[in-house]
Amino acid sequence: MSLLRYTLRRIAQAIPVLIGIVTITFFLANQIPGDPVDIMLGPTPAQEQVEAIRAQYGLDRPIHERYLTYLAGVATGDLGLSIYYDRPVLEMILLRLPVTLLLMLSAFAFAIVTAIPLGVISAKRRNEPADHVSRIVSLIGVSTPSFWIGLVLIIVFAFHLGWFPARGLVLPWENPADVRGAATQFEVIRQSVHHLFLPMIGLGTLQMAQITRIERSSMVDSLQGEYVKLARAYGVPESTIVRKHAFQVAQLPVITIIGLGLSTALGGAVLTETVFEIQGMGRLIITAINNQDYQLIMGTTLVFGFVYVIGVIITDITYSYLDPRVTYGDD
Amino acid sequence: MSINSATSDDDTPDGDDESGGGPGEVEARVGLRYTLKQVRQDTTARIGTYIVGFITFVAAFAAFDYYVLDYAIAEALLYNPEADPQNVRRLLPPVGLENQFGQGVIEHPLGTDHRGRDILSRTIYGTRIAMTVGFLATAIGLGGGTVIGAVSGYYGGWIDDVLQRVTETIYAIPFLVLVIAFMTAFGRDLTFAMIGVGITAVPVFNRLIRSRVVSIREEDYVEAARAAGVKDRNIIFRHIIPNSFAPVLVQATLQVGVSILIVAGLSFLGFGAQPPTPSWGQMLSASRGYMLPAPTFSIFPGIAILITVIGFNILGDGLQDALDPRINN
Amino acid sequence: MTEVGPPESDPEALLQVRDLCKYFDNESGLLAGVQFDDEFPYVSRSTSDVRAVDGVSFDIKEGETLGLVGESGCGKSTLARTVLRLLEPTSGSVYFQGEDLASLSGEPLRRMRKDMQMIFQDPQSSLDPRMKVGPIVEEPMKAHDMLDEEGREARAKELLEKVGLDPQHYNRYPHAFSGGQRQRVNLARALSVNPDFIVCDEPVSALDVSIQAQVLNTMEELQEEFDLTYLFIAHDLSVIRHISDRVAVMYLGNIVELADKEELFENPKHPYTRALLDAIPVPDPRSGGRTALLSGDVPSPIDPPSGCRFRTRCPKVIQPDEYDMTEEAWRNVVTFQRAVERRSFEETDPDALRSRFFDDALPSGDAGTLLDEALGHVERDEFEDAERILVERFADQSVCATATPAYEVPSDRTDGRHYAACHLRRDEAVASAVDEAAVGGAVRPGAEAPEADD
Amino acid sequence: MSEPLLSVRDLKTQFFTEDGTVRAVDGISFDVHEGEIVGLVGESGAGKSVATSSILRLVDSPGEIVGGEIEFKGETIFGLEEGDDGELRPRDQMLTETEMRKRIRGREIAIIFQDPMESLNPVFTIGGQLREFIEINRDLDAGEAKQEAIDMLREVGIPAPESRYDEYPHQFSGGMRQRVLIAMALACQPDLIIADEPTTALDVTVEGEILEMVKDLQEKYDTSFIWVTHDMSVVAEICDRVNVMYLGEIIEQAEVDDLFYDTKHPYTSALLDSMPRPDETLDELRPIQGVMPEAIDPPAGCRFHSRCPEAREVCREVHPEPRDLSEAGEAPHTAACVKHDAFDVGYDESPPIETRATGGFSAGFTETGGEAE
Repeated sequence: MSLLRYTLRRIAQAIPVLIGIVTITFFLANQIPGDPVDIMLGPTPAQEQVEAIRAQYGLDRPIHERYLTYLAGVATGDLGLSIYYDRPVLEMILLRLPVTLLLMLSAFAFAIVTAIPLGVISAKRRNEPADHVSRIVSLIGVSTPSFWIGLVLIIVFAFHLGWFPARGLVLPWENPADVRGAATQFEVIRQSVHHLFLPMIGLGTLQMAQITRIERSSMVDSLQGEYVKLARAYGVPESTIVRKHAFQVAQLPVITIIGLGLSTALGGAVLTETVFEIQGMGRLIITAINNQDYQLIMGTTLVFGFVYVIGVIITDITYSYLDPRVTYGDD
Repeated sequence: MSINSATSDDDTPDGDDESGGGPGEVEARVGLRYTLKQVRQDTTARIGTYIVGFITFVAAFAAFDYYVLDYAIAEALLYNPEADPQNVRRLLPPVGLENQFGQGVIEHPLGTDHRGRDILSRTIYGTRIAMTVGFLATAIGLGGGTVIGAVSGYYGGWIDDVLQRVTETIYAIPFLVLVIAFMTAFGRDLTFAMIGVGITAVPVFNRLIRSRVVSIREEDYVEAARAAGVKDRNIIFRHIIPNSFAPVLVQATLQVGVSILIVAGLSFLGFGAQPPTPSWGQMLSASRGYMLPAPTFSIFPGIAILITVIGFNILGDGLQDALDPRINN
Repeated sequence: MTEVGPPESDPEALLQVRDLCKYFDNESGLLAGVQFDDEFPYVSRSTSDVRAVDGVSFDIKEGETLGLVGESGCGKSTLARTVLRLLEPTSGSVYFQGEDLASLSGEPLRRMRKDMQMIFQDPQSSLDPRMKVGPIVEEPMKAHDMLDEEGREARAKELLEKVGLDPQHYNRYPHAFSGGQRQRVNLARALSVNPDFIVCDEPVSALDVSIQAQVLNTMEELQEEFDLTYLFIAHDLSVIRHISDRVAVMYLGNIVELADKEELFENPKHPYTRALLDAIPVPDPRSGGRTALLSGDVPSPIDPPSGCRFRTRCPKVIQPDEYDMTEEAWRNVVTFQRAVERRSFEETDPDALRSRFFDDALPSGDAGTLLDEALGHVERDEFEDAERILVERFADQSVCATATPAYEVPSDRTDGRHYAACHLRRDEAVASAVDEAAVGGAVRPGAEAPEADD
Repeated sequence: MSEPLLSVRDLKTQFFTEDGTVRAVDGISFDVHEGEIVGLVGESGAGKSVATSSILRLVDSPGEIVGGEIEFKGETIFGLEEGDDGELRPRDQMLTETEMRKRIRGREIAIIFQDPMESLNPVFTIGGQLREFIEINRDLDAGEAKQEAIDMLREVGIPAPESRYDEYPHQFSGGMRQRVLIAMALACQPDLIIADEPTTALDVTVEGEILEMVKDLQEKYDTSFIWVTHDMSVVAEICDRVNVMYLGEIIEQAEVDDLFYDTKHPYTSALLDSMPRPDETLDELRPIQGVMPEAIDPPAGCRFHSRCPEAREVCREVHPEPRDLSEAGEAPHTAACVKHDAFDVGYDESPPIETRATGGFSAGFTETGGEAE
């Protein structure tokens, strides 16, 4: 099966999950106590005004009808109207999503770049000091709340040392005219990196720790494989064995873990955005909840789910690319 | 959080003490007594046991004081601002340090918060919430996941398909987002935080148990039992569940830590234990406004979370080493 | 196959297997069978059943041992599990004590299991590592409400002694036993409910030779003492020869030959049996080694060859009636055809190939013309076209491809019946279940042979 | 006879486990001459595989070679001497780890492992793996190595080697993978190939094909083999000389015909007697009673005495070193059994002992952990 077919198949398999996400989201949002109309119109609205608004947002129709309408809307890219912002939900999401994606990508980049060497060294030097250090670091990493890391980073590096800004984010592609203190695009990018640094570490530490742990145990297993013995018996230098023979096989579970870690990281993004006051998807969903803007709640929850599913598909495809056996007898 | 479950799924434990393939080693590797013996022998597992034991003791103390004595001990030992509203000392640093609000005092070894409450006592009382939520959420996840995973794995077919699609969907929404949406819908207090976190743990245990059941179902001894005419129910209870015990125990231990982390995050966002009930996440949330003048306010609740979760993680890792899933090889 | 095969249709037989099939769906999951194609209609649903057991029939008489031998992947373990109804058959019947197991399920099936037991290949994994030996042996008795607690314990101890273990070991865990001893525990468990019939799935192949012999001897003693009937599966013909009364040889989901042991070993009638016998190593440096080895891989059970399944590797595949080649010329054609299929040579020069493959005998006439055409394709590096000509015009025209063989031949050595699924036995057969139309159809070129377009 | 290619003297390899020292290989000596196939036969747990990995100095921790000499073509693969402080230390001539890797492993001594499914790396193509080993051990460039790899694949009977070169291990059957491993070994043009139970996992028909092929190729390339197996039939078919191992020791050593027709050690005869025969129907098998004891706690005296039908009191006390029992002019035939007159320890006068051979099945438990829960 070609990679293209595999991709299509994975996407097809994801469709029921996506519909499931819409369903869960819709019914959860419908459980929300209180009426959004109350919030919009204040404590004593006129009856006809209420009905007009309810009709406008389709709240007067039975729930199953609204569900089908919503499902159809999602399929065509219509996520409804945000009551709080008074703008289409999709528009708000498209505004905020790049921020969160940037944060996520940099966090994972940081995690992968640091974790893989750490894990490999740890496995290679098993039970030596380097291994102990790496294991303690990763143990602390998986045991620390990401928002607390954020707070500590702010206290130390922003307030105390003043190296990095404590809040906000600049997108690298923003117009220099809109960014304070930036004349050129390069300076925008520089500012962006500057702003991104602390949140990236805050969000990425957990992933880094998790990837290090799995990389280590996976490399330990791989280094004990028969094929490694064979390579040794044929005089392959130890460094090549680690870098090539053992490494590539060992990355397969790592990829799976990265895919699963997306879920944690997306949740972590909500916290990190709160800590660093970054206006991304995480803040958007909190704002939506605090204002009972349930179209926006549904929209953001949905998009979080979709982003995760797409991430998992991407990791699956990467996996199938690295493991020749997948195209053969998958499932 | 799935990471740990996947670790056991893939049979890639952090095995540290492989015997290296010396010929012909056989050893008794079954039973509860064996588990305890292994835990005693494994240094990591022992340290984990000590930490978890200590935290549990602290939590029990706090619970006793709260439910039985109505904070009598806390008030006797530590200063409570509400008892003396005239003389509130806010945002004091720990003893031995100094900040713009004054000098640390021995009555408040770790300083005071923005309302003048003692940080040490609030951190101690936060343990109660954390442990309760951690254990109960894990229990909910374990219960739900075991039932779904066992049924799904043993019967297979369409039952399996339907159940797996449903849990997959739950899994597809990032945990924290799902719990937030859930709590928005049903209620923002601790009970729903617990249930919500428990629900997110269902897919984790489901996956683990299902994969265990599927692989054990293929084991010859299960087939032998079937061939001998043993009833399905007895096969599940006599063979499958006892043989799934070790990885589930490991996962449950790790999951307690994970649940504590998620609940702390929820409290930080304002979901979960409502003030004035002391919880770590909520303390950290409150500390955000005072990070510049009183940074130590943010430090101690975080360290409490860190130590607690490390305790469970170390215990889980130690158990995993001690009860190597490759025992059947 | 219903007229002659099974070789016996003894209504008294303890077990009668009739036309049993077990196909596995190659893929699993809700959407797993859906394939995406690059061309319209883009999506198709594939059916890629693995035909692990495909139309097997045999009887087992009370008190005998039927040996079932075949290479790995031939479907023998699947057959064992399907006979015991651990797997649900795709079609066919298994009559045991007058009941069709294939139509039973649930509680009635579970009750039947009291009389039929199984012994597994892997002595390690067939005992629950978390159960003591005593409860393991008692478990089947418990399941069938035999005896009371004390009675079961007494019986378990007695059985442990019977199979050659110390009854004191009742309280030990399986890991404390060696492989051979675990297999004895397995025996004790199987015997606990006093069954009539035991399926033994490679019970000694995981054991060291010296231990194999111990366990085999015990199994024979127990058979005598408890009046057991065995279906004994193995890949090792030496073991089969030692333990069996009759032997069935399996290849790619089919039984190709079934006869009394002496008859089968001394007078094999199927080329596959012959090849297997020739391939067994003899522990004797003066035996001269093995001869006439098979070449090529076993075809995929997803799409097995038409007619005789062994024909793609058979050294004696029959010349299609439409040609009139000498035997040597035909053998050369077959060798060449298989070499082309396997792409096992590099040369493309027709003359070189002629001298390499057809040195002693070159086909003439129609066959010669076709061969020249194929050689021409090879010369132009069009291996696929060459392969198509050779396969379609030669291999697929053979009676071996157009008709499924099923013959009963007279026994030389014993009174038993001798079933051989090979068209070479057409003339000596005393009975046959071959579709004569298919055999005849192959004679006339261009005639529609329904099985031939597989 | 000419200088042996490989000479192993009194090799001892031990595993240091929590439960004690496992003496997996306990003082074995044998030679391999140029162009011969030497069998190393024994049941599982006899120490065959440890012996072969010791030759390449690839014993995994916690195992360690603790004594003996291994000489290969005049070079010292392993050898100890007593230092000034009385401690044993590696001799100066002993090859360093780097020299072992660069000069011996693959280049001079290649190995074929038992499990063809696990020995090939699942994520690299067959050709890529083959080419890499050829490049390392033959000093060829990538293009030449690839050509050599394809030629070698054809040589071992892989159909359409050009296209299969780019396929992955999972696309090969077990027999085909084992051919690939044989191609790998031959392609490096070593003087010695260690084949560690290479056909055990295969069907008889495939095994037959592979043995035939190895015999042909061995003649063609004149490579020596150490053929490790538990199967006497394979020994009979392929080996020139045979070493029979029991519990870490070589108990009999002879040319193959002598071993089968002039068997000198009771273990070897018992092994031969216990096998069912494909070519004749035997009424009853004569198994070896009991199981092989653990190498962690071998029996005193002759290690086989606990299962030996010919054991006498003296066997419990005297540990026999192998001795050459051949007549003058015959090929050497050593055996370690005191029943032969050459040992002269009073076997004939010694009373027979009750052994597991007569004690039934109940004996012979592995000793570890039986009572634990």
